[in-house]
Amino acid sequence: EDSKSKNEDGLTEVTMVLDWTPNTNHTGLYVAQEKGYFKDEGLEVEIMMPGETGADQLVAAGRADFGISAQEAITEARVQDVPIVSIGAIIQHNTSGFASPVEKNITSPKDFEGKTYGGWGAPVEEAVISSLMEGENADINKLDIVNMGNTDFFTAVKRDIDFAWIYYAWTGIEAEIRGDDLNMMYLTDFSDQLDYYTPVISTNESMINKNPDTVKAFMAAVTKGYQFAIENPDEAADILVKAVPDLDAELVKKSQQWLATRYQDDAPRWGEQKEEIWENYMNWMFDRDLLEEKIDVKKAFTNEFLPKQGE
Amino acid sequence: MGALEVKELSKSFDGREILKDISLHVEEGEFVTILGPSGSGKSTLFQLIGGLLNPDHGAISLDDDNITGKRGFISYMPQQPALLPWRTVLDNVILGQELHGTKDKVKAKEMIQKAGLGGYEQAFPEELSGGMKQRVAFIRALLSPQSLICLDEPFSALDDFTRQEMHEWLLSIWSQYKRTILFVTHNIDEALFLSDRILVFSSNPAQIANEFVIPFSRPRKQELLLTEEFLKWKRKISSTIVQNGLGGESDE
Amino acid sequence: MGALEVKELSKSFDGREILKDISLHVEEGEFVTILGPSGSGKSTLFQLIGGLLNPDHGAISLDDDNITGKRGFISYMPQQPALLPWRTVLDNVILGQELHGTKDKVKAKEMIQKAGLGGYEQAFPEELSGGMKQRVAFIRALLSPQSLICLDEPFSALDDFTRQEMHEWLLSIWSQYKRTILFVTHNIDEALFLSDRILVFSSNPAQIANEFVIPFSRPRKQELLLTEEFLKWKRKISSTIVQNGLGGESDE
Amino acid sequence: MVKLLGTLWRKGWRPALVLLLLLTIWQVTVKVADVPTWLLPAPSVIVLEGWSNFGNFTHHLQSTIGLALTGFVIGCSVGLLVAILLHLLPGVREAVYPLLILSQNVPIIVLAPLLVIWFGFGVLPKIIIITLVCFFPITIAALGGFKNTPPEMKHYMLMAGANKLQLFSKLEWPNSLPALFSGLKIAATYSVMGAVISEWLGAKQGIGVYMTLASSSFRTDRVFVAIFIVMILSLLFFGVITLFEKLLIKGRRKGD
Amino acid sequence: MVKLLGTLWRKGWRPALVLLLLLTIWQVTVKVADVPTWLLPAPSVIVLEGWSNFGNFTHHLQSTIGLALTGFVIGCSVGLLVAILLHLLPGVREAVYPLLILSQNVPIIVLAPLLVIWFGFGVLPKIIIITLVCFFPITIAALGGFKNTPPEMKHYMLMAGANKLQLFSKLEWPNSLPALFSGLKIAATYSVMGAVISEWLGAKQGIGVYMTLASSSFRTDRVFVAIFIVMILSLLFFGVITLFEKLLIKGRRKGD
Ligand SMILES: Nc1ncnc2c1ncn2[C@@H]1O[C@H](COP(=O)(O)OP(=O)(O)OP(=O)(O)O)[C@@H](O)[C@H]1O
Ligand SMILES: Nc1ncnc2c1ncn2[C@@H]1O[C@H](COP(=O)(O)OP(=O)(O)OP(=O)(O)O)[C@@H](O)[C@H]1O
Ligand SMILES: [Mg+2]
Ligand SMILES: [Mg+2]
Repeated sequence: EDSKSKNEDGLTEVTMVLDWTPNTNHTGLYVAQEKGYFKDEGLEVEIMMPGETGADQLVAAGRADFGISAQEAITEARVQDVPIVSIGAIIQHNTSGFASPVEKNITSPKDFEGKTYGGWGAPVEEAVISSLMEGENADINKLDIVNMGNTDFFTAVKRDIDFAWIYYAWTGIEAEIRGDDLNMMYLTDFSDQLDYYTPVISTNESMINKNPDTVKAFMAAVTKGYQFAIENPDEAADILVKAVPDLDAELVKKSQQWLATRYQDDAPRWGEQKEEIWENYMNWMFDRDLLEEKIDVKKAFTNEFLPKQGE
Repeated sequence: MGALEVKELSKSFDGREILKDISLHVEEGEFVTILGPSGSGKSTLFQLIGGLLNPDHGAISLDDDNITGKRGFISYMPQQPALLPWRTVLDNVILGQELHGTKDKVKAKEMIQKAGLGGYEQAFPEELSGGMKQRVAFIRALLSPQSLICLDEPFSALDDFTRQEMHEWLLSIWSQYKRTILFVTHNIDEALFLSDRILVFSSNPAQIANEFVIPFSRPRKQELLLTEEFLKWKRKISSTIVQNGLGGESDE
Repeated sequence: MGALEVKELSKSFDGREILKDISLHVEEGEFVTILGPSGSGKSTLFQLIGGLLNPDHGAISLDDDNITGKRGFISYMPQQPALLPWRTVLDNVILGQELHGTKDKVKAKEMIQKAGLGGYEQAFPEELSGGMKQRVAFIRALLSPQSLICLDEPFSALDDFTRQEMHEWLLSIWSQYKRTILFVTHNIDEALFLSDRILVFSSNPAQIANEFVIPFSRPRKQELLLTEEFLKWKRKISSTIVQNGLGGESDE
Repeated sequence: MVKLLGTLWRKGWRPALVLLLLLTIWQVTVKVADVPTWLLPAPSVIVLEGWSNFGNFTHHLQSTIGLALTGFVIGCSVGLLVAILLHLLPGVREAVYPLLILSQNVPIIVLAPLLVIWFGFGVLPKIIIITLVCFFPITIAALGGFKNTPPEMKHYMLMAGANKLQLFSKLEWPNSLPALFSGLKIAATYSVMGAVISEWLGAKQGIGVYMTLASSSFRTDRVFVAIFIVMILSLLFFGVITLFEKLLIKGRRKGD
Repeated sequence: MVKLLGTLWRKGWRPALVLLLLLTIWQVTVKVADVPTWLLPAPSVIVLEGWSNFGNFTHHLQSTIGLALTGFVIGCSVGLLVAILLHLLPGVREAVYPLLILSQNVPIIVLAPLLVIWFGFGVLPKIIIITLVCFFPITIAALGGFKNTPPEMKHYMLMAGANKLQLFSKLEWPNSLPALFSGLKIAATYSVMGAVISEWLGAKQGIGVYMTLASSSFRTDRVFVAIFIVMILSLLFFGVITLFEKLLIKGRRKGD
């Protein structure tokens, strides 16, 4: 039924493109690779970094079969008829938030007033911050929003910038290692609407239509990979470092420990996504003029390729 | 081989007439010199004969073949030596042959020797003095396969000492090979010493003002220059030039 | 003003001796010509006098001031015209003055006129023929403020027609301004026609082989060239050159 | 002016035709193969988007132009100054020139974060980037031009008693102008690109910002609008420099 | 060979000294001001890290060198071919040359993601990028060299009956060699940077990948190791081309 070609070992070749450089969000993939879960499922997986390209376009264009994406990106992409679909949430809850060195004394959105936020220039940032600030009757106009491009968090807060939006699992842990104390405000602390899935695993519609078995096999292996990472964070970290030796081992290990409990969290199984979360966030974006039109969230994600429980 | 016939040639640049109704012929084996002031259009005439320019009027034929606007039928030595700096003297000298398929290095070396450049075969042009370069360019023209050689003031950069040597040498080579030569110069001595016939150019626009058949017997030796007879001829030609009002205003 | 004294000058390049023990002097207002074959070291001598090169031995003084290795004390006209292509004829001509602070455009225009370049004041060098460029370079040298002018074969690129005009013109200017002139040429006619004194260079290494004091009265006219007397002098100098074995092997 | 337009027309119609041809091929291919807009928008879509959205665009444009111009001017001044210094001090040139060339192998984008650390997020680091991008072609071109002075002219000037300053101002400097202008043309187009790149390091507006936003919201058509604008802008810069060149460089034969 | 080393030493000691001085200043400043390593590592730290980690590095290095070389060779071949074609077909040149220059205003970094989308992750889009980066300086240099043929030489060749091919092969081509080599030198250093940039577009190994990884795990020292390696590599490429130039170009006076 599948149209995917097989190589001489009888394995189906698929490519997986990351959203950034390899990090602990991706551990499950590397575990599945190292432990042979992919091979067991008849897959030969190549894991790629996207560079500047952005995984979503690559996946949509069929240049890669799977990718790492995020709910907001997929929502925006679907508005432009870009045919990508989320097939599994890597982390159940949003672990991102606004971080600042403790010296800056930013403990609530109220404190954003008179400060400088360093972002990457997307309208969604202003929308999120303004919704947080509205909640505390603070004035978004008193916040200076600066685009800091590719500058990393630690560099940015040394200069001009007071707080930035980070993933705690990576940048936050690095701060712990450095002994820099951070004030962290998770988005989930403020609004359920902002508890969207990030990151997620994505594929394109043509894969779903033409090679559903490959997608299923892939997700089966990936699930096992993340399961392993949940149960053996230290060993999983070693696997990631071994696969990508240029990463900082200490950071990976600590980050892995922090994430282990958060991959599945309160979900019935790893990777499960709920329609209401998709619906909520889409509405939130639409209400704030971040979307030109509403999308059919049922087409944006699916749980269909996750292994059945106990499978 | 090498009889040249130029008929009623005219050429203008940007509306300014440079050559007007030039008719001349050079017989096989003849040595004809065109004597004219600077800027009169001598090089332009050569460019027309060489096919680099197209005449406004008139026709050029070589051995009864119409060569108007066709290139490669004459051997040429330009005013500036135009040697290729990345080629040795030897390789420069055979360039004219190379363009037509045949290379004769032995003969080339022989000629280099005769031109007083023995030992410089493997030198590059930048190692030569201005005069030496000009001589190399001259050998290159002589070695080219075409029967008519057009020399555009080839010795103007040489000192008179060497120039005199080269004159004699040129005549000796020419007597051996009997090629047809059309020569351009503004030096009366040179014209008198070398030619069978001299055509004097007027300027603005250039026309042929006078023609002299030079009766000196060949072979000619340097001493000729210092004879009464030579001086008489020189006076004769000079006076024509003065009569024609050439010289002075020619460049205004 | 402008008396030059050169004492036992020697210069070698890469171990090859070019000039050996050259001693000469030029008196105030005198016109001295150095006659020598190509490559004998005439330009090198000028570069030494001009301070562009330093001699291995010997000294140069101008009006009793030692100018060995010092620049800017002579006015100079090079073998190649070396006009600045972005300057008009007028601006080129006053360059030598400009370097020493004074500009006299009126005089410059006058001289341009006299050199037969009237109307070309605002032309750029690329619009001029080779000969015209050389004339501009010559005017530039004449307009420079130094008292000694060194001319390095200034007319070698001119045709004999114009060259003759320039000779007369040069002499007339010189008689008006009485500047000291050191002239380099390989043309015997030119040397004879212009000079008070001729120094003949031998070559390899260059030494002063002969000295002739030329007795022709001034002002000199073109006709002089075609007189018996002139021819006699020419024979005399030619024979010295032949005696000295100059000319022929000079470039090997 | 009429003559200028004539030249433009005479030189321009051929490239314009080829360009039109290329665009047509692109348009037809996209339409026939039914390529989705987010993958490769048709030229018509790009032009339409650019046209209808131009109002939203002007402030980005202004910001980038301002940045590019400032950077260009500073970069060229610095470049010229460096070239002159290196030329007049041959000892320093020998020591520094190879390092200059070496420095060009540091990818600017890698350097950018460091610039931010040292100079913050304001205009300064952006100007520095454009300056870095612009100054090199100018320095190289100017140095080449100075050095390429025909030896016989240099000869004459020295014999005539020109001092170092006169030699430079009257000979080497005017002689280098054609080379300098080629350098300026390169620098002019680089400056636009440099401005766009510098905006990626953090800016509130500018074509670079517009591009990033367009890309992250899957508006490939807008990315192309930005690319087109960058090209047009570069072309304009190039044209202005060429105009200056025409006005300034006299008495030299142009190539055929 | 000994002569070559002599030249290298004679030309090299001054820049080397200045470089050493700069490094020393850097080292001392960092130590005295106690700048943290993640902000700006001291040269000693960088060298140490590079040294001790060299084993992990070789496969990145090999990959980048391979990529740069392939791209360079293809880019130069394409560049030369284009230059020759444009030169021999003046009509085409007039139509295409302005577009070529225009094309240089498309920021490669903007184009790169599109290339990956269109051509996938293989070597192809990377080679295309390096080719794009390399071919332009070659084309421009070669065209300039061809055109710069002294008119009197061209004159002679034509009068002597040289056809277009002979004119090209015996005159214009050898005449363009010095210009061509300057182009090659530029292209050579560009190719290394091009390779690094192309690796940012998705690659499994290479200095670009190493750099990104280092940067995202906050290892500034490793970023600098990568920068240093890129510089050394570019320098090597440059040196090799210069060597070829020395061997190939004869009979022309070198600049002072
Ligand atoms: N391609 C051209 N376009 C316009 N004018 C030209 C061109 N070639 C030559 N001329 C003009 O034609 C005239 C004759 O030039 P030509 O070079 O034939 O003179 P010439 O007799 O060879 O002079 P010389 O002895 O100085 O070499 C000159 O006035 C020159 O300016
Ligand atoms: N800078 C230099 N280095 C080495 N050799 C040189 C240098 N300048 C001149 N020569 C050599 O010195 C000799 C004399 O050269 P110079 O230019 O002085 O001759 P010249 O008498 O002016 O000849 P011409 O009449 O051809 O101009 C030549 O053999 C030349 O090769
Ligand atoms: Mg001529
Ligand atoms: Mg000389």
